[in-house]
Amino acid sequence: MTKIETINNPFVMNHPTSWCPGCGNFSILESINETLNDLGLTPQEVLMVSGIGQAAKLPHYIHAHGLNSLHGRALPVVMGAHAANHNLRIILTSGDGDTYGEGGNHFIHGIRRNMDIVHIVHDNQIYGLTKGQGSPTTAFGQKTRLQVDGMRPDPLNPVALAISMDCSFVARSFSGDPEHLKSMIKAAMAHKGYALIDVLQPCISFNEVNTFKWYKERVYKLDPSFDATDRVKAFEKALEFGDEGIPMGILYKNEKATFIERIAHIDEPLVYKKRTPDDVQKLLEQFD
Amino acid sequence: MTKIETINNPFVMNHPTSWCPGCGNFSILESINETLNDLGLTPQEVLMVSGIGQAAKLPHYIHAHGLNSLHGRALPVVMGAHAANHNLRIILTSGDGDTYGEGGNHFIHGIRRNMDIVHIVHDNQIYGLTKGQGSPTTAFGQKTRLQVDGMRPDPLNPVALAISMDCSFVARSFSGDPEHLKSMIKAAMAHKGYALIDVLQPCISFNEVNTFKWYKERVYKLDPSFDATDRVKAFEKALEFGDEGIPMGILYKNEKATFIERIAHIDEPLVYKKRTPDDVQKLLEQFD
Amino acid sequence: MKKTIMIAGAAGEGINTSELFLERMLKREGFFVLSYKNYMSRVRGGFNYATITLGTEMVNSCEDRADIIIALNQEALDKSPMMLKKEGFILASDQLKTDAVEAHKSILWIEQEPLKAVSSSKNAFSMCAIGVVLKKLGLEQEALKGMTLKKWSEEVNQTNLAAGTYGFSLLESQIKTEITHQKETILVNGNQAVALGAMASGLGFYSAYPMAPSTGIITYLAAHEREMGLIVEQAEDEIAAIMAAIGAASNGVRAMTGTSGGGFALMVEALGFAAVSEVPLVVCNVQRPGPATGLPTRTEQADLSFVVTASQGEFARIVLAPLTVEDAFYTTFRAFNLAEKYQVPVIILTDQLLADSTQTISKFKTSGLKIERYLMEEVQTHYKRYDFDQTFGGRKYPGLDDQTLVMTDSHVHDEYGNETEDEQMTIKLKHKFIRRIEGIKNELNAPIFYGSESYKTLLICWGSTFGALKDAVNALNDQGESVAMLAFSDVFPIKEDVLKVYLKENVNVINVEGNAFNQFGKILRMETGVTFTKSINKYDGRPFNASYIIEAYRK
Amino acid sequence: MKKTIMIAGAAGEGINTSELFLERMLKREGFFVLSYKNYMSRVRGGFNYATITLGTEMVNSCEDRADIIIALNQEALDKSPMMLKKEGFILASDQLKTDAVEAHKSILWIEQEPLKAVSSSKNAFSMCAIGVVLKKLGLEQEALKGMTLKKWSEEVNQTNLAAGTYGFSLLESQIKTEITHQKETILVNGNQAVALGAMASGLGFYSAYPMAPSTGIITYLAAHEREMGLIVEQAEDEIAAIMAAIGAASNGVRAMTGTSGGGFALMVEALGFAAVSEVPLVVCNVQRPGPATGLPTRTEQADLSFVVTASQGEFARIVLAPLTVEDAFYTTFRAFNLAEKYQVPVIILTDQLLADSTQTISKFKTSGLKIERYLMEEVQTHYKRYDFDQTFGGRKYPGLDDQTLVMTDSHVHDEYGNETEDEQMTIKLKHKFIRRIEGIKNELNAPIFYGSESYKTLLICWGSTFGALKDAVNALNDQGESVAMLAFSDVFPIKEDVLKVYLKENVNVINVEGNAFNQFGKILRMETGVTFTKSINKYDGRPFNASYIIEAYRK
Ligand SMILES: Cc1ncc(C[n+]2csc(CCOP(=O)(O)OP(=O)(O)O)c2C)c(N)n1
Ligand SMILES: Cc1ncc(C[n+]2csc(CCOP(=O)(O)OP(=O)(O)O)c2C)c(N)n1
Ligand code: SF4
Ligand code: SF4
Ligand SMILES: [Mg+2]
Ligand SMILES: [Mg+2]
Repeated sequence: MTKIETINNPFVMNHPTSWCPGCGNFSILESINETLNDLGLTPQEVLMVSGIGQAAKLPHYIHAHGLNSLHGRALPVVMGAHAANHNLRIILTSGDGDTYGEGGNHFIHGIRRNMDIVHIVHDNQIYGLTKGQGSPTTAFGQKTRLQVDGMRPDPLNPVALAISMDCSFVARSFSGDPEHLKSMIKAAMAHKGYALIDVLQPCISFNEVNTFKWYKERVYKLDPSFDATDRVKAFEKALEFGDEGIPMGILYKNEKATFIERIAHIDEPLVYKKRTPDDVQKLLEQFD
Repeated sequence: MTKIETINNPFVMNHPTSWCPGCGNFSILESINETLNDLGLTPQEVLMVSGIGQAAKLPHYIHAHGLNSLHGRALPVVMGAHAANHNLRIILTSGDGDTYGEGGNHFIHGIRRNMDIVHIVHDNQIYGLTKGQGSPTTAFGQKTRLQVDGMRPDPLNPVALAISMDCSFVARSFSGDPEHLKSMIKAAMAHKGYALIDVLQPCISFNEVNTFKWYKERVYKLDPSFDATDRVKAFEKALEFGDEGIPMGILYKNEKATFIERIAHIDEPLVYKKRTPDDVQKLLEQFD
Repeated sequence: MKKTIMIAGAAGEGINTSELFLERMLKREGFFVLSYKNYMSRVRGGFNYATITLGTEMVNSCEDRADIIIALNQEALDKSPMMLKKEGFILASDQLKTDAVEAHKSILWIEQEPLKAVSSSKNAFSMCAIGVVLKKLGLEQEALKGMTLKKWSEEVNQTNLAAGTYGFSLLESQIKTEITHQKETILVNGNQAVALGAMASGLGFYSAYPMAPSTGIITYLAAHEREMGLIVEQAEDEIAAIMAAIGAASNGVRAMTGTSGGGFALMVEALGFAAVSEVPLVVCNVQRPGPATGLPTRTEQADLSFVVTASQGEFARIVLAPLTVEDAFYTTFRAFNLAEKYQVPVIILTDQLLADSTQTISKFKTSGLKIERYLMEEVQTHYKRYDFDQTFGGRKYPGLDDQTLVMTDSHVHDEYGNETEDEQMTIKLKHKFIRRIEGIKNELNAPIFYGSESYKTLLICWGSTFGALKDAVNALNDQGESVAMLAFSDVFPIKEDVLKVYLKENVNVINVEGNAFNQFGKILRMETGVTFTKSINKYDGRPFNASYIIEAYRK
Repeated sequence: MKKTIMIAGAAGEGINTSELFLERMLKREGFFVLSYKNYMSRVRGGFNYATITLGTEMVNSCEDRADIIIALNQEALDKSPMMLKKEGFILASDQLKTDAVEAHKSILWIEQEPLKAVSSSKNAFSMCAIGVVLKKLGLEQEALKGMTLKKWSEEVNQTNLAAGTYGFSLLESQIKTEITHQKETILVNGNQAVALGAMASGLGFYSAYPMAPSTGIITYLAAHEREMGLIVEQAEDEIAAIMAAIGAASNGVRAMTGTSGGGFALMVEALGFAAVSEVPLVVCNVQRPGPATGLPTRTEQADLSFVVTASQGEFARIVLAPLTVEDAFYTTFRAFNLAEKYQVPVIILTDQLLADSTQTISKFKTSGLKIERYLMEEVQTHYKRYDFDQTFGGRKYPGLDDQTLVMTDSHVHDEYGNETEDEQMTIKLKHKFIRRIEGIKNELNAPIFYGSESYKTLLICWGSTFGALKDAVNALNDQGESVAMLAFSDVFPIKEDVLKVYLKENVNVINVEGNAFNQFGKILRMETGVTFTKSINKYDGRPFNASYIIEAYRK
């Protein structure tokens, strides 16, 4: 990223963030900004949606339409927004707690609908905004500000879960490798259907285990020969996490009809349809 | 099942049910009754918990402790009950809509805790009590009373999902094969940890596709040589559903520390611990 | 003339079909009807019944005793005498005849053998009974034509018709009732009226999770999704349902969700989100008795206090409780304009009584209705989505023009939607909400006054209690009392002086509500200071009827 | 004597540690302190401050202007003059010295060079400032010993202490304040007091989902889980949190959940479940400003109307709003006994002010407290879990004996817990709830009266507004007014005659609440018919203080 690109990028906002200096969130924000600009989109074509959390503040920091909703509820709000106007390019950007914790039910059922959106999860394996409780992805036994004796439940593996739900695009990236991250966002934007990118993101304030260094030492790029269309192989790969290495890249891809394509009668976005009270007259005849 | 067994079984209740004659629920009820009796348990040792739905009425039809909670919320209520008194044998019995729909978030996070309970899902692939809407397991394209043009989202595969969450015991059975079902319940009761049994159950009133015959023609028992400890193989097997056949049996098993075992300081059930107001005096010294 | 026909039996024995045929035939012959379903929360079995009350004028409320009962099984037969009017009679199969009941004079036994000879229908008895009823009411045989369903085969329809014709022949011909044919009427239930009102108002998106007694709304909308160009989505839970509606509404589409108490409870956080993000949202709560699972298929008016204050913090909202099936259409229509004008959540509060009441009413007039959107048309380079000076209107959504950017936010925010913790903005937001509430109070409909102008007693009701109370007021005044009623469809917010013009010295004020806690009475006391001298309540899960009110009044 | 010290800067600059050290040292020296955190919803940066108000008697409320401000950065320094009392002074690093501020007489510049020479601590400035403050307040150097944390290394503690000692040497010796040493006091905040009250009452299970400002409760409990033999569980969401608490409570363990507004909203359906299934449940809602996400780390009293009617249908509940940190302990203790006696949900309503206020108070006395369980000890072969005649007590849970079977149910049910749709049972259930409410009304605490016996004005408050109002009442009476106050900790249900004895002719009634909608005032009007002549409100996200109330009173 050079300064010149930033200056000419209409998505870049000069709004101070409330993130901690050095947080992985900055690089995710920049990667989104750049990718959107590279794709030649205008801010008016893009709707940034989030829940609540540190990650979820992102829509306030980017010059586009924004929808900062409730903790855990970004996916259903996206469903309505997408149904209303599928011409908008929707990027959902939120935290691991938001998406997999409070929002877990919407996550699994959101996948089933295959909306044509990009979902970027800032996975810092911790609750940041609430100051350091374990999240669904925090490792078993890891000590936190709340779990002083260590996490008791097993962690959730979001990419394995998504593959089990036959999510149409499942990728993993790392905020510490912006080039890779941008390539994933670009691929997700190009993908027709629900594209999940779980982005490993160090939280310098509350996660002392999963640091930049910890991730850096473990992530590796998937071999170009990796077949992302084989669901079982993808599942097997998705299980890799931790000291055995963390694969980055597109783990799984299965193109199928999108949410809007599954609704046979919808062509132009709902929001453009003209309606009048008289429209119901034809229905009233059936009540004779 | 012979009459004599029924008469001597303390779990059997002579309460009329509100299920439709011919419904698959009856055989699930009987299988539970018999298994509990076969295991030599008394009604006082057993707590039956459910959400809301046709399946969820089951605790009212069995002579044991009962807890008929809210739609979708049986798993968290079980968490509290189990934490309070882990001497009770808890069987959670509820519908597919209840468990995988409204209760989806509790389902994935419940698995992470590995409570030592048996969870029987009456999977009729439909919402019964509310008269025939599609459930999370209803097939894509299937027409229902609500989805008159067919289901639009992809169905959720509960056993694949559970395996992706590393659920410690994942089985499938069929209400039309009570012997198999009983063997699964018995194995689940013997298993230490969270044991999920997804039971295919024809709903004669609202599901015209997944009938007794439909299931009967497709289910087959897993080969005895099947290795249920291989997570990737289990996942692959779990994906089988429909015309290609539906495997029945224990798909996956991974013994690991249970919810209570993970709490190092808990030995006797919480409910038996004596407490007095003076207990906090030692803490007050820290506020000087 | 007012008569009530009851069809009683188990779920799955054809009560619904018989009711449908009968009410349709009666309506087509020019009668006004009002039918109501009284059913248990189960799919088969149990004891259920439908009542059809018919008259030559608009029927306001159902009766709890019938002139004719069609008893479909033994339990129904056993319970029938208690539910029968003095002069009424029961239709039952002769196979239910026992020594105990044989003596009962008011039973007309339908012989199964000859019936079977003319019809092989599994519903032969109920179809035959319909024939008897039609003859009894003095209709022509022609009317039996309504006894068909398109989705059934020609054969089934024929054998049903044969049973009906046989029944029609069983009685001597009866004296014909004089009825003026009602051309412009429709036969519609409360859930359908809400759905139709929403569509008339330009509904584009509806998301919901199934829950009795609100499921009828989504079922009706889904059946017409294609025809009307809607998206109707079954959500994974109620939280998703309301959030999706907010997502659609914030992007310019009129959107709604519907549910019943427990589902509404799950929507409470999102309700506050709609309020603070100023997204016009319409939520229909079809009340059933609580708490918790309560009585899933019964009726009660006990969610009012709850919906009036639901969600943390303070904001403007509107609560509308349609009085009748007809009102449900117009009120729902109005709800969307109000929501979009003030950018507030509007809650429509109906109940199982209204939802499951099918009524003959005037065909909805759409020519006078206008969809008003209160949008800001001009392009804005720095759009003040949350301008603190705007009490209503001025809304833009993404895509309304190709320049403006729109920020929708759930925090306390500045006028642009940026989150803020500033004291002054926090205060300004409150003041905006308070101004909105004042605006809304002045815009909402005043209560309907009905009854004796020289009333000594003023009965106050809200929502679906209207019909029964109206019949009770008529009856009481006929019996020499001097009573009047005030019916509120617009129940919140309430003007402090709303009752002032109606309160006179020596006038007793009685609140009539389908709950035990006098919820609306308390709200009126809170907002107006008026205290009630007496309350008439019903809280057994069953709807009010006129005779119950009259009795309670006299006590 | 009453002085306020303010520590201002960005999140992450050590405000919390300085506050902790200072309040602990002051407390140990025998001062009464009350500290409060005023912080933004972010992890680093922004503008935050803590105030510590100290006195030789119990400190009831914080002041909004300080005698001493420790300014940790430029922004803090710039804002300091506005927050300073007339005679106050500011401590700042000489590196912030500019021409503009140099002239300001009330700033004491701390020179960084000599300080760095004695201490390498990254907190050297704030530690040094603490030393200055202690000297200024006339304490002995000994007091500096409190400037250590066990979790820090010896080295860090030493270098901090060096900075403190250096600061102590900067001023001339000051006149010593006369203080009577308070032996039996503790220094505790509102969240801790709630947690301690719960544990004193025999809490066994606590489940919650993190949410400011309630997180302190679970954090404190989790830290003592092992020691106290509890199970403390972070749930996947608030619905799970409350359902788990119900699951534990229904199996005989005292259980609780805690949250803030948005989380409480998600618990609403379950609240009704606890009620109808008659499971004793305690829920603490630590209020923050709404609607929706609102102001996550600020304070408001705007959830009262909501929690009083939350959930569909009608049932008995209790709402308690502790007045002070001390009261939070005893009220929480009481909550569990009440919940178990009446088998109803009890909601404890605190707020960020109370949660984040650390106060010197008398050590909690546990000797007089008794855990009362109201259980039924006899074995029952057919246990009537829901005996309609039982207003309180009579509860059994699975495992209490080895014979009885217990059915817990969410529907309308018969006395055994079997679901029913019977009219009479439906009515009986309502009547039981109504009897309970009457019982509860008679058992709850009357409001606390304080002030002039010959009052012309009666100020009514609830919950945490108590402290500021008490100080305001004292000040007003000192200034020659005749005012008194009534403080409600037991806010719902309310007896109709609760105000009767306090209302006299020519007495003005003013409600004082931290909200804009006069929520408690409206509840009082609804329940008692009393209307207010004036209201004093605060709704900018910040707490009341005495001077604000006095000013509003005089307006
Ligand atoms: C209903 C509700 N519950 C809880 C919260 C409090 N809360 C805000 S953000 C958050 C978790 C943040 O974690 P994550 O989603 O991982 O985001 P991060 O801050 O780590 O980026 C929680 C629990 C809330 N705002 N709303
Ligand atoms: C919060 C809430 N939402 C909706 C309902 C209505 N409801 C009751 S049961 C049910 C679904 C039943 O389906 P399933 O769980 O599959 O059970 P089945 O009846 O098929 O056995 C629904 C939606 C409810 N009781 N509570
Ligand atoms: S708390 Fe963690 S995730 Fe949040 S901004 Fe700071 S470093 Fe980033
Ligand atoms: S509706 Fe279906 S699932 Fe329910 S009892 Fe009837 S057949 Fe069984
Ligand atoms: Mg996180
Ligand atoms: Mg089902």
